[in-house]
Order: sequence, then C-alpha cells, then structure tokens
Amino acid sequence: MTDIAISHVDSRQLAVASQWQLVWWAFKRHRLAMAGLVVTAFFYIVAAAPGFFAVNDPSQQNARAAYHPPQGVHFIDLAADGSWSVRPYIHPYALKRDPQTLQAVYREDETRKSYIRFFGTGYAYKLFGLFDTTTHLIATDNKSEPLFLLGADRLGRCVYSRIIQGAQISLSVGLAGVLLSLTIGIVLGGLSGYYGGRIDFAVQRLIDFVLSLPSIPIWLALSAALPHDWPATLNYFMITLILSLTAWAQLARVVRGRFLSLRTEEFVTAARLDGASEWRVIFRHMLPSFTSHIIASISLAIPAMILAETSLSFLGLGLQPPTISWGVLLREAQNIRSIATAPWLFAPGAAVVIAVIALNFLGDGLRDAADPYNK
Amino acid sequence: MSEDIQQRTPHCRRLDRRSVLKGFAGATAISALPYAARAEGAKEAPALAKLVVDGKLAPLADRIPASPMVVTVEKVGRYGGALRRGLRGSADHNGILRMVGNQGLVRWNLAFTEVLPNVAEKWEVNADSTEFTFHLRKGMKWSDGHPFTADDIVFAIEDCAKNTELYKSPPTPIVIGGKAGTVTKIDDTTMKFTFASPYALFLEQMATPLGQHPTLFAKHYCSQFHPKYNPAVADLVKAANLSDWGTLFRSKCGDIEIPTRWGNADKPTLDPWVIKEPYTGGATRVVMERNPYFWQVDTAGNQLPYIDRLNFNISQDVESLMLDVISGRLDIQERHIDTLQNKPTLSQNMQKGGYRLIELINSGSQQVQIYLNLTHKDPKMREMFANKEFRKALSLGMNRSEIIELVYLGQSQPYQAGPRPGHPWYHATLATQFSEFDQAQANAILDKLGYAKKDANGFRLRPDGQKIFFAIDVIPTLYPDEVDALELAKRHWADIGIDIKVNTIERALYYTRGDNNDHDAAVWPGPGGLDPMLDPRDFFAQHTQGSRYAVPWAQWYVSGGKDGQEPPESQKQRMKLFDQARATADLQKRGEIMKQLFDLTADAFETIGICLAVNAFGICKTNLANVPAKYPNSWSWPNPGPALPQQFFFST
Amino acid sequence: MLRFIAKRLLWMVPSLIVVSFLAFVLIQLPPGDYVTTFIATLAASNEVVDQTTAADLRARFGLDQPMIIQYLKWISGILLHGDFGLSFEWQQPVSNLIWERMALTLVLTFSTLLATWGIALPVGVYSAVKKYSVGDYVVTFLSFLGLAIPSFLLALVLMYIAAVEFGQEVGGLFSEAYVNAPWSFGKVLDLLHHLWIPVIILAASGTASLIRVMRANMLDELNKPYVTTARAKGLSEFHLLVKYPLRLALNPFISTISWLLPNLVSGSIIVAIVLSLPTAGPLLLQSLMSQDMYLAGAFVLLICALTLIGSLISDILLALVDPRIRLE
Amino acid sequence: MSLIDLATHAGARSATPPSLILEVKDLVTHFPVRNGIVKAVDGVSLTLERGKTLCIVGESGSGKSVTARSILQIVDAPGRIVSGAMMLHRADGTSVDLAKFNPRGREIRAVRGREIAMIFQEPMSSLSPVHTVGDQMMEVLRLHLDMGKKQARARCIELLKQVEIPDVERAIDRYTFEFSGGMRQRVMIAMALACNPSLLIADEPTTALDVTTQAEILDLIRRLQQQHGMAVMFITHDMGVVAEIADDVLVMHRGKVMESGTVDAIFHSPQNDYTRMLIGSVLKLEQKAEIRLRRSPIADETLPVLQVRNLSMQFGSGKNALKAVDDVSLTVKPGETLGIVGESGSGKTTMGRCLLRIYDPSAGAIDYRRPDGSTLDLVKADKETLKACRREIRMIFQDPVGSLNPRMTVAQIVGEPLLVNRIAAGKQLDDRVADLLQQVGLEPSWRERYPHAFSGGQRQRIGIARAIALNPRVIVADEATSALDVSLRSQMLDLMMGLQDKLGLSYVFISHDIGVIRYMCDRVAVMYRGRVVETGSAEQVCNSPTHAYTQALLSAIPRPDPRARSIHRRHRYTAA
Repeated sequence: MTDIAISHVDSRQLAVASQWQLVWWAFKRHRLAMAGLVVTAFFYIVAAAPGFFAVNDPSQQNARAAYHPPQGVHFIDLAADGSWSVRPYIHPYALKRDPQTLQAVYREDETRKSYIRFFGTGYAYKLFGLFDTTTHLIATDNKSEPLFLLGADRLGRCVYSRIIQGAQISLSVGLAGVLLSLTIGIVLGGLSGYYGGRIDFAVQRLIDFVLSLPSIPIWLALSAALPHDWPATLNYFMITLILSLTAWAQLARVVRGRFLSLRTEEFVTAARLDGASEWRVIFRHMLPSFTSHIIASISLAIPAMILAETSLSFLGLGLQPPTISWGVLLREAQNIRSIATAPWLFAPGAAVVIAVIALNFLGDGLRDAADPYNK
Repeated sequence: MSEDIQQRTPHCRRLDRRSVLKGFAGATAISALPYAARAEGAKEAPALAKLVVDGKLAPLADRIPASPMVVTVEKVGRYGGALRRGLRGSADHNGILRMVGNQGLVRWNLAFTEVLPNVAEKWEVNADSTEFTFHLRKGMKWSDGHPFTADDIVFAIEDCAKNTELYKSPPTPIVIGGKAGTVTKIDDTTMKFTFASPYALFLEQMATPLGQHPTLFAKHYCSQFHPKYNPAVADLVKAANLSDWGTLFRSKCGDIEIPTRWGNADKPTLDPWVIKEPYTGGATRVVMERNPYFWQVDTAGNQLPYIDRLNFNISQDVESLMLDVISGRLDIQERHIDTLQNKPTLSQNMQKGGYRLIELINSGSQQVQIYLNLTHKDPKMREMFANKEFRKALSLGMNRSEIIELVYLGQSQPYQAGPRPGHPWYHATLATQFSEFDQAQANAILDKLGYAKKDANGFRLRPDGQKIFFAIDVIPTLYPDEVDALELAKRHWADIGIDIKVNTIERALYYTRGDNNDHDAAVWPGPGGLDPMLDPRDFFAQHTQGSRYAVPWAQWYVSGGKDGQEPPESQKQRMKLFDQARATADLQKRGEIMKQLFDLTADAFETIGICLAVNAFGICKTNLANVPAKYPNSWSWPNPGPALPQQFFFST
Repeated sequence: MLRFIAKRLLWMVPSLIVVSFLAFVLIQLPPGDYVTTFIATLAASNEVVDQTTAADLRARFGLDQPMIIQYLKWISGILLHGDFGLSFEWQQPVSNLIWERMALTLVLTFSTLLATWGIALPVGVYSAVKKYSVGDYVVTFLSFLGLAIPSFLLALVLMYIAAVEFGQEVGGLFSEAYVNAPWSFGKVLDLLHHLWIPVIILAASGTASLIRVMRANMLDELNKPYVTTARAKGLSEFHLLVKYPLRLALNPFISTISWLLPNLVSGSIIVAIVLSLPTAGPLLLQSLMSQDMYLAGAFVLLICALTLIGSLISDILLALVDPRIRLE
Repeated sequence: MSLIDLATHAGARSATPPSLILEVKDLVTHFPVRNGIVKAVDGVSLTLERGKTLCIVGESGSGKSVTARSILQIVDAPGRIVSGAMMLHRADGTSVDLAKFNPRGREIRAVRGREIAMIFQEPMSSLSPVHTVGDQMMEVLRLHLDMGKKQARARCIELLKQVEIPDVERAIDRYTFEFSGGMRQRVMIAMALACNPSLLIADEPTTALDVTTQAEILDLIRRLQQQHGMAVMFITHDMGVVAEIADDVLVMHRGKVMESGTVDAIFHSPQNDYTRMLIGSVLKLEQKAEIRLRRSPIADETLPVLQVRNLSMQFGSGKNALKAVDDVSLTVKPGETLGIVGESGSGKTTMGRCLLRIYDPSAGAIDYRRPDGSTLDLVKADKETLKACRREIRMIFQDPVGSLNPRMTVAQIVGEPLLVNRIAAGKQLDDRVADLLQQVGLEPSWRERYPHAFSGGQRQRIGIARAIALNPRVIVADEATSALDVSLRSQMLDLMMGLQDKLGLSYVFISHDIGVIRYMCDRVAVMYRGRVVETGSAEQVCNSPTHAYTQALLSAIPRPDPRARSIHRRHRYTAA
C-alpha cells in the first residue's frame, strides 16, 4: 500500500507535494525531532557568528578574574528613591586571595552595579570573518567590569564566550568530517552498489578492512603523528580527516545497500528504457530517492564526530590550545580541582551533551520521516 | 631561603666551612654513638625479633655493621605501619628510586649544601682531588644477608659500568675529562677511585641518583649474568629468549633509571625496603618490605626503617592520584600533584584527607626560562636574537607581576637567572637585571635597533621588511603553566610590536627540534638555583639538550671542540672557568671562580627569565612523623629520599 | 559453510599483514622515538637521563636502524617463532605483558556486556511495543542522553562523587587487601564492589545505542504478518512477543559480537585511564604514547585480529540461529 | 473418526449442534487518523452457518479484511471496534458476544485458533521463517488442547497428511521458506484446523497463488469443510472463486454491505447497481473484446515486426543455473497482440524483459524490423542502436507503484523519455505531456501532481502514457492489469486497444489471467517452465487447447458462473 502517512494536509496540497514537503510534514509530527531541529539550528547560528553572541573576548585573560564564579544577574533594579524598574544588571565581584590556601575568594560588591545592554558595544571582532564591528548581543555598559555569565577559567577567560567560540570549531569539525567521509562513502559505495561485480568485491574488501581497523589506536597514532608545528587550521583539518578516515566505511555500506536495492526498482528500469544515460539514471532517478536517508545518517554521524573530537582532545591528541574547541575546553576542566572548586568549567560538557542530543533527535526524526512513501 | 632550612637542621654546617677533612669530622662526630647504641643493645622491629627467636633470622648484631650509620632523628620513632604512595602508570620507576634508592656511597644533607657519609663511613681526598679513598662499614650486608665488600664496588664499576657491552660509554658521574676513573680494592672495606684529572665535584656527583653505580650491583648475585664470571650465561639468555646478555643483565639487575631495577624481587640491595611485589607492566601496585639487614640505626640504636612496608599504588591517570590524596589514601606524596594550581584544592581538603602540606623548595632558579636561539639557522633571525639589546627590550616589555599574579597565584617574584636568593652564590645583577616592566624603554630600544617600521597590525618590521615574528616551543602536557605564562607574554610583547607564536608541541617533537637546532626559541624551567655546579646550563652553553639558546655551542663544549659551532669569547671563558671550578675542591676558591662566571653570564644576558622558580608542595599524613616541614625539590636531591624516609614513622 | 569459514580465514592473513605494517608505520610516524619520549617523560618530574645513556639505549633497541629493517625483524620474529618482541619500557616479552592484563579486561568487558544487554533488551522491546507512549519518550530521551555524555566526563564526575562524597574507593578493581590475594569469595565480592562504577560508565553509551537498535528492530518485526497469525492462534501478547518478533529482532544483536571482541582491548581505553583500571586499554595507550614499538604493534595487531575473528564468529552464529542464512 | 476423538473435551459437541455459528450485527470498525476517522467497516451484518461457505467479495479497500479481523479482534492498531455485536454460538448451546471481550483478554484468546481459526493471504510472510512448521503448529495444540509434545506432534503429522503435504515426517521439521507457496498455504490451513474450529476465516487465501494451485487449495478447503462440518468465511475479490465455492455471498463496498444473498441470486439476478457493475465487468472478460470484433484480420503475408528465434536465457551458471527462457520462438506482427500466458515461474516475465534487453539472452536471436524495413538482431545490437530501438519498443510494468518514481511529478515521469531523447523540451514538452495524459484519459491539469496522488488505475494509465510518449511500434505489457481491481481491468484493456488502433501498435501482452488474454489477444503463446508449449489464435487456445498443460491450466480456472462449477472436474498436468 502506498497511502501516504500524512493524511492531515488537504488532498489538493498533498497531490502536488514534493518529496521534501512530504518529509517535512512527516517530520513535523515528531515533536522531539522538531525540538532537536530548533536547538541544532540555534547552535549552528551561534557557531556562524560567535563574536556576536560572545560577551568577552574568548582569549582575553584577566589577572583579577581567575576562577571567577558565574555572576548572578539581577533583573529588578531598585533605585535609591525606592522606585524600581526591570533592567538587568550585575554586581561586580571583588577578588581576595587566601594567602595560605591560595584559594581565590570572590565577593559580590553590592555597592556597585553595571547594567546589561542588548546590542551594546563590546570588544571588536569580525562578523562572519568579514565586517569589523563591536556590536554584541549582550554587553555591560561598564567595560571595566567584565560580565561572567558562566564564570571564568584559571586564566580569567570568560567560559561563556569560550563555549560560544568553541561551538564554531566543534560543530564544524563534525560537519566537515561527516561531509568528508560522505563523499568517500558515496563515491565508493555508489560504485560498488551500482556496478556490482568485481568493483563491488574490491570495495567490499576495502570496507571490511577499514572496519577491521581499531579506530581508537588509529586516531591516537595518526593524531600523535601530526606535525604539531602546523598552523591550527591545518591541524584542525587533519583531525577531521583522521576522524572521517574511520567513519566513511559505515556510510559506504549504507549507500551501497541502497543502490543495490534501488537497482532492481522498476522505475529505475523504466528510466533506463526511457533512454536515460547512466549518469542521469544515477543522479536524477536513484540519488534523490535516498538523499533523505543520507541526510538522516549524516545528522546521526555528526554527534559521533563531535564526541570523538572531545575524546581525542581529552587524551591531549586532538586540537591544541590556544585553539578553542569544546574538547579543548573540557580537557582544561579534566581535573579534580575543577570539579571541586570550579564546577562551572564543565559548562562546555553541557554544551556537548545538548548539541549531541539535539542532533540525535533531529537525525532520528529525519530517519523516520526520510521515506514518506512506504508507510 | 636556605637559612631557614639551616635553622631547622642543627647538624648541618655552613657551606664554606666545609673542608677536605670533613669526611673524618662527620664520621668522628657520630662514630662514638654506635658503641653506645651497641652497649644497650640495638633494637629491632618486633616482626624481625620474632623471626630471630624462631631462628629463621640471624640476630641483629650479626645483621648490621659494626659501626652502623646513625641517623640523628627528630623523634625516636615506633616500628610498624605501611606507608602508601602513588605512582603514575608509565615510566614512573623514579618514584620508587626517590623514596628508597638513595643508598650511594655518600648522601646530601637536608639543606642540599653538604655531602655526608652514607654507605661509606668516611673518606679521604688527595690534594688535587684525583684520588678518593672510601672506607666502608665493617660487617655491612646486602639485603639477602651476603656481606657487602669493596669487591662489590670494584665489580660494579670495573666489570659493569665500564663494560662497553653493557654501557656503550661509561656513565658520566665517573667520567672526567672524557676518561672514566678506576676503582682499586685496598682491603675488604677500603677502595680507591682514581681519576686522570682533578674531579672536585666527584663527591657531589656520588650523592646524586646518577652517581650510585658503585653500590648498585651485588657481585655475588649479578655476576651470574656476567659472561666474565659465568661462561654459561648464553644459555640463560636463550632460556629467557632474549637477544644478548646485556638485556638479561639489565632485566635482572636493572640500572639506575630503568623500571627493571624494581622488577626483580631476588636482586639484593642496600635499600631500607626491598621489593616484594615488583614493578612490571602488568602491576597495579608495588610493595616493598623492610630490609632486615638494613645498616642504619637511629640515635637510640633502633634499626631502621621504622615503617614495615611501602605500598605504591599505580594509577593510570594523575587525577585519580589527586582523588586518593583528597580522600586520604596516600601517606606522603608530592610527585604528579605538586602543581601550584592544585594547592587550593589540596589545602581545602586537608581536614577531610587528614594530611598537612609540606613545602618543597624549588632547587631550580627560573620558572620559565625563555631561550632565544642565538645560533638560529636563519642568519637574519640569528642576527636579531644575538643582539643583547633586542633581548633586553623583550625582557623589559614583559609585565612579570601580572604573570606571577595570574599564573603563579602571586607566589613568586620577577627573576632572571642564577642561584636563588639566600644561596651563598646569589648574584644580584644576574638575578634581577632588566626584570622591571618598562614598555617605553623597550619601544625606544627597538626603534633604535631599526625595527621602527610597523605593519598594519602594529607589528614591527625588520629592515628587510619581514615582520618580527618567532615561535616559542613549549610542551603543554608537561608545563601547562608555561603555556599560560607565554600567552600573557605574547600579549605584552604585542604591545611593543613583537609578534610571537606560542608553539605548543608534543614533547618528543620538542626534543627533536632542539637537537636539530630547528627551533626559534623554547622555554624550560631554568635549573641551578640550589645546585649551580650540577646544572649550569643557563650560565653557559653546557648541556647539549638543556642549553637551548645555543645547542651547537654546547655540543662544541661537550665534544671538546669536535662538533657543534665555536662559541663566542665570553662563552669560551666561562667554559674554562667552569672546568676550573669543577677541579677546585676548595669551596671558597670555587665560589670566587663561579662569581667571575656569573659576571660574564650577567653581562651576556643570553636567556630571558620571568620569575623565580616557584616552590612546589607535597602532602603528608598528619600522623606521619619525622618528615621535615620543607625540603628541596630536585632530581639531584631526589626528594624525599635525602630526608631519610627510613626514619619516618606513624605516630598513631 | 566450512568453505566459507576457510575463505574468511584466508582473507584474514593478508589484511593482518597489511595492518601490522600500517600499525608499525603509524607508530613510527610521530617525531622522535621511544628514547626521546623516555627522556621527556623523566624530564616531566625534572629528572635527567645521563646524556650518554640515550644513544646507548637507541643502539640497544635498534632504533638507529631504518624502519623497514625494524619491521622485518619484528614480523619475522612473530611469523617464525611467535615472538612478539620485547617491550622497550618494561624489558619484558610483549606477550606476557598483554596477557597479564587480559584476565581483568575480560571480567570488566563481560560484566559490562551483561549489564548492557540486561538493560537494553527489555527496555528496547518496551519502547518499541509502547511506541510514542510517554514511557517510550522517556526511554528515548534517556538513551540519547546516554549517547551524548562523553564517557570520560561521566567517569570523572562519578569517580569524584563516589570518592569524596561516599568515601567509596575508586580506581583499580580491588582494594589493598585483595590485589594479589588468591581468588576467594571475599575477593569476588571485593571485585563486584569495585566493578559497579566502571560498569555503569562503560555500559552507559553501549546500552543507549543498543536500546535504539533493539527498538528499531522490534518496530520492523512487530507489524509483520506472522505476528498477526500468532495472535490469531490465541497466543498471549507476551508469549507471542517473546517467541516471534523478539526472536527475529535478536539477529541483528548477534552482530554486536563482532565489535565486542576488539572492545575487550580498545573499547574502554579512556574510561580505564580515568579510573586507572588495570585493563589492557591504558597499557595500549601508554605504549602508543611512549612509542614502545613492539608492544603497541602487538596490541594493534591483536585488536585487528579480534575484529576479524569477531565478525567471522558473529556471521557463523547468525547462520546458526537463522535457518534462512543457514539453508540458502 | 479420530480427529473428533482427539478434539473432544469437556462439554464438547452435543448431539445436534446448532446450525447457526456466528451472527454479526451492525459491526462498525473505525481507524482514527489525524484528521478524523476512516470507517473501514460501517454497519456490517452477516450470519455464518455450519457447513456453509460465505464469500465476502469486494474490491481493494472495501473493508472485507477488516470485517474478518474484527471478528477475532485482531484489527491492526489504531483500528478498533466501535459498535455492533458478534454472537458466537457454542456447540454446547451457550453463546457469547465477541465484541464485548477485551482484545488482549483471556476469553477472546480462548476463541482464537480454538473456535475460530483464520488463514491469511500471504502464505510466505504469515509464517515465522525461523521456526519449524511443526513448532508453529504444535503451539496451537498445546495452547488450546494442552497436549503433550508427543501427542501434539502426532496430531500435526496427521493434519499435514490431511492437507496432502508430501513426506510429512520430514516436512514437519522443515522451515517454511523451504516450501512452495501452495504448500505453505496448506500448512497454514492445517494449522488453522488443528483444533477443529467451528469457523474458518480465509482472507484471500488463494490470491497469491497460481490458478492450478488455487484450485487445489479450494478443493482442499471444500473437502475439509465437509469433513469437519465447519463454517467457512471466504474473503476474495475473484468472482470466479466466489461462483465456484460460495453458498452465500456478501458484496461489500467502502465498508458497507451492498448486497447479500445466495450465490445464484447474486450472479444471476443482482439487485444492487454496484453488484451488477462488478458482475458485468467480470463477465465482460469472458469473451473477446468488442473492439477486436470490428478489426479486420491481419494478413498472413505481413512481415513480423518482431521475430524471436530460439531465444534462451539462464540465470546463474554451473550446476545451479536456472533456464528461465528455454529455446523460445515467437513472432509478433504489426498491429497484432501476442499474449504470453503462464503461471509464476514459467519464464514469461523474463521472456518479456529479454525483448528489451533488460536481461541479456544467452542464446538465440530477436529480429526486429525497423520502420524502413531493415531488420536487426536486438540480441547483438550495440548500445546506440539499442537505445534507438528502445524508443520504438516500449514497456508497461506490472506494479503501478514501483514503476513510477514517487519523487517526480507526472509531467516529469511522462516527459522523461521525450526529454532524454531530445524530442521535446520546455513549452513544447509541456503540451505534449498534456496531450498524452488526455489520450490515456487523465486530466491534463493533474500533470504537476505526484504519483502518490493517484489511484492504482490512474497510475497504470500514467505508465501507459509514458510508454506511448515516443510513438512506439511495439509495447511489451507485463501483467499490466493484474494489480488492478476487476472493474478497472476491462477499462484499462479497452484503453490499450484503443491506442493500438490509433497508433498502430503491436502488443506483447504478458499475463497469467486467461480471461484478460482471451479478451485482449489475437494470438497466444502458453509458457511452461521456460518453454512455449503451445501457440495459436486466442480463440483456439482458449477454447480447444491441444497441449495437455494448457488444458489443465484452463480447466483449473474457476468460471464466474455458479451454475457451471467446473474445477472439481479439472485434470492435473504432470510434466512428462
């Protein structure tokens, strides 16, 4: 039966609904997935323009703010005359260091206020790496009193801003890595799936071989092998490459399977009889019918990549500071000291978890909605 | 700082009063005691006493030497207990060495200023310090009860240390002027080291961990793996399916600094505790038990050690060591946890963990020594770095106090190089010149040097139009604090128009780059704060891996002018001076020579320092007694060894 | 069947050889060699290696020879007399080192496996049968959470809580008294008492993903006609569920065996390091980091072999449980 | 006889069992969907009597299966019984209302498989592939009659013997996929009869089977019904089958009962229009189509457009090679329709696909006469010529779903051949498509729609439009109508013949349905195991077949006339 699962849209729309509309309708019914989509979108927007969302320069150290705890934001502003208004502000914190334990103690200074502005001016940065600007989503009106929404790390760098900066790297590592492995996967998987025979056999062996490689040691060895005097960007690219090296085989398997099953579909035969060329058959007739599946598997592969990056960084083999990625941030938090005295350093962990969950939900929903025709 | 130590350590005299004869003095001062001890009959651990009663063990009198070494203890302790310490998963054998393996011919005093008798009861040194005659203790035994005599030392040096199949070249501590000394037996308890050229530092060398070959190999045991004594050794090698007898020998008798030293429970030693559960790849802990033949007693004549057993737990990850400390499962630990950043956490949990903090005086002099490569391969760079004014500008352009406050929690002071304040050889100029923060002057200098032109981002350009830029190698996994410090320095220097890259690299690469002289610049902690004679790498190009501002010069020096590059005059002078100093036994004179050397160093100003090497700290259970409140933290003074763990004891 | 197995076994030989070479190259890739790493490690606790000994070591380990020679020496050693060589660091035969760790690794992996399946199976079935119910959403969310939390993070936090808040002894699998004690009831108890933290952490992500797999499989099977047939027979829902869809949904599970074997060694590396478990993982990492060639090489080789054998076994098992594969 | 003894249990059959077994009154079953509810069964009432067969007929979506499943309360989620009563009268005189039972409860479970058994359409997927036949059968026995293992096994063997499974002793431990479709259906039946149910519900049990197998199964059911004296509720869309076996008939359409009565009444004096239409369209396929009556016969001397000579095609190689097409020779003349008839596995589809070189024949020749009169051998044709020929020889596929790319609009699908052959583009293409749609009787304005918006019949028309887009000369139609409801078939065939006259097409018409062949084809080739056993004019082959197999095949086809029940008189063909 091919009664479309989506019966809640009126039939006239339905009649002219393309695959993507159908997918979208099916997807919309999946509440968690929708949530995932929204969150993911938000994350990637942030990652696109970290400067705008950041509060302080992520690599700006501050001698007076080492292990600065997260600041409580006050919303009701009581004026001296007793009148009040809703206007977010913070009390700056004052640092005292215990001479014996060297423990830094921050005390909220009730006497002073610094107000929070939206679209206020802050440090200068390049929006999308293009235009210089100083406008930020959030800024304090008093530059000398930095705002630490999520506290500061051991060098007094704003954790919040660093997470946002890190999103750029970590999220794109996932994306780049997956896209990379996808291209390999599609080309090889497609070849072996479409032509079969010898090619198929060869590719199959290759896939088996790659899958038989233990990913963790490979990662370790490869990333240990990276010349560390390479620029951060190149280094970053290599890491993604390494990650995708082990990931493509899985995708290739999926693609191959799809191709094999599609090859026997009657509409493909029909297309061939219509006189469509091999390429047209593949790209016009076969590919569209599993792009949705591929997208689904991508969105499921990205979180794996992100986690892999953090794990590598945790072992000190991933990206190296001063590059900021969630993995790097977590590595810096990887110690009892942080858990005991500065738990807010684990905020990047939360970011990772949220992002990964969101992506997983998204991917799950996509997978369910991927094929609207056989329901 | 070394004064405050001396207040705490009565039995230690001022450095300069040391004399060639102090060996006797030291010995006589305490040689009366053992007889006293003997008179009232030395005491031993209950466990051993029982064995003796059961006849399973010889009586104490036959186990310890006629004149055991008497350790002056703060409190006379009680026997018993097991002391827990932590090791890291890999290559942490020295964690054991530091605790028990310090039984050389001689040892350091607590202040790290003086050499005291140890295995050797006393010694004489001839006038030009080429002959050292050591007197061993009569009736001293290996941990298996076999007598320890001069033959063992002859075997250890002549047959092993100088055996080219075992050591391609003999270990440096017994080498001077490229020639290894020779040991000759005089009688069972007397033997003599003879050197081709004067070797005044020999005693100090013998007190360091690397100087312990003489007492490392028990002839009666190790000779069975030595072809000279056991022609059938080939079969043993085959049996163990190993490649050569050298490997076999090492796996059985170990060497100073390799894991297998602690991997063989059968190997006799002179250590206070002996291996019960060896340190192997699969081990999750190492257990050592008291050596019933240990040759030291306390002032009351009790045989040491007090503590029955040592448990070393092996953790894969340093973090779990921290946990063990916090939850009070380690009795004394400084290794792997002593970074300043840990201090707040550790001091917070003192109650919970039931421990106190002990201060570890850093034996180094500089926390973050910046080595610009004065012998850079690129002539342009070389010219720039080689210019003292340039280095001066960099030094002035650095806001040291901010770095100290931020990275070192305010626990240090601006510093350049040289012996630490309080050390008799402290050199004010060398220590503090150009360490103030003066951007204006720095800029002025740089302008004058012809780097006035700047690019769009405000970075200075070299006359050839190249931006002034260099990378500083640093190992983040090893010295995270240095990375942070440099990140700050980078900002400070950006303000004076100098662009650098903090080149965080993995350690093996760090070494390769250094060895091939590929680096622009590098950082490393500057040693020589308490032991300027032992590690003078920052005072002149002496260490082929350490003196990173001019590795080729160091190679030139070490190879006696064969490889490397010929250094400038000032360096050559310092090299001469150092060789003189090494040959000078009289500390007074030696001090004067070193003074000249430091003057030259200060004048040359080759390395840029940031701040005085920061004291580390360790933890120690509150019920663990006789642990000094502070002691040096050094490899040459392999803490806590020289603080004599054998006389630590559990008060409750 | 036998021909199939034989063919697969034959395939393993070349791939293993390639892998071994690959492994060797990979380990050599990083700058420097074992000795530099060794020196560097000591330097970490500012300890100095006598400058002359460095060169000495190199010569002794044959690190001064070209890589290909080293490789040939090693591989021929393995092929000719099963000798995997000597670990540079420990001066012990590699095989001993690895086996020393295996026992506990096995214990850990299998208890983890039990936990994983014990939870994943019922929960997966539940959320499939109760598709889109509240329970299903909760399960789904939790399982995704499990997938999302980096294991090392979980490990560190759990460890801290257990150690500091509850005073539970973490790290290692035994307490002082039992480490080298012979196996006894007490020791087993002690082991169990230490096992739970690592098991929880290790099981977390595995369980999560298995729940997803199980759920998907069940959903596929649940609306197959034979389920209706069974229902029409008058079977009770539970009985029917267990006998038919579950039975078929299990087949994909069997393929998990193929990753199970290699995980014995490499799976729990990171967690094992954080919790400093005496399993094979940390040793592997050490050897890779310290470029302890032969040890690392042997490990990688072992893991690959296990992967291949694992997938072979799972294929055979699959054929055994599924007559369709067996008979066609 | 022994069955009954075995089945005997407390309070079993009283002396005179009631003839009435099940009364369904105003059954209503709903499927809630997002935007409302689908009334799958809308007030159906029926009665079932001992020893009688009630046939429920209706086209797809008429709700006949749901009715059946409602009785056992095994309607797939989210469907549920809204109202109505289903009184089950037990042998001991008691009666219960099945509708009152909780679908997961014990009571209804006691009824399922025990008193009311059911068999399904898909014998392949309705049995678990990983459990042995015996396992699945014994389950029922042990569940309802709590028999021991041995006893149950013995009973299974007996049952399997009854349903004529050969070599029972071994068969019982086999897996279902080791059986042919017919055998599986027999197993299903045996399983259903295990506890001597008083009612057997058969949901399209023969639809997936060949006519000969179907006849066997029908026989079997009939015989067992007599033995066990049970009531049978037989759901089918095949009027022939109805006429063959039914005592009473119930015609359903869109969930409602259109008409019910005795089989004779329904066939010979249908009251309801829908019933009439249904019967009409069935009877229509019983003779030659009018259109063809009007045609002038094709002159013998006209040269064939397609001549297939000794064509062979085999799958695989070595010992497990399968000769799908074995030395087949055929000719197709311009404007004529050649039917290829045969049962599944006879190689007719492979044959058709060879004609277009979808498969490469392993031997033989396919001589194709180009418009210019030149002939070429398609088997040897190179890529280019082949491409050219494929414009002139087109194909219509069996599956109206699978053969249309769901991700392309109708315009794209129909336009594809024109586009890739650079015949038309842009506006011109658009007009051509519109025109084509009109020709196949589809609203041109629908061309922006996607296949999923069309019914089965409409989709097949799209398929035809695509086939004729290039003005072909030959069209290979593979089971073009078998997926369609009977009422649509004749329309579809008429359409095709209309086009044939208009465009001077020749058809190679592949089907398993003799009715369709008779209606549509000029000449027929009967295929059996890859070989052509008989060729001749449609009339001759359909009315006086010469080959034994053809005779057997024809005799197995149920006639849509209850007064001429024939298949029990059929003769079987055993390959020489």
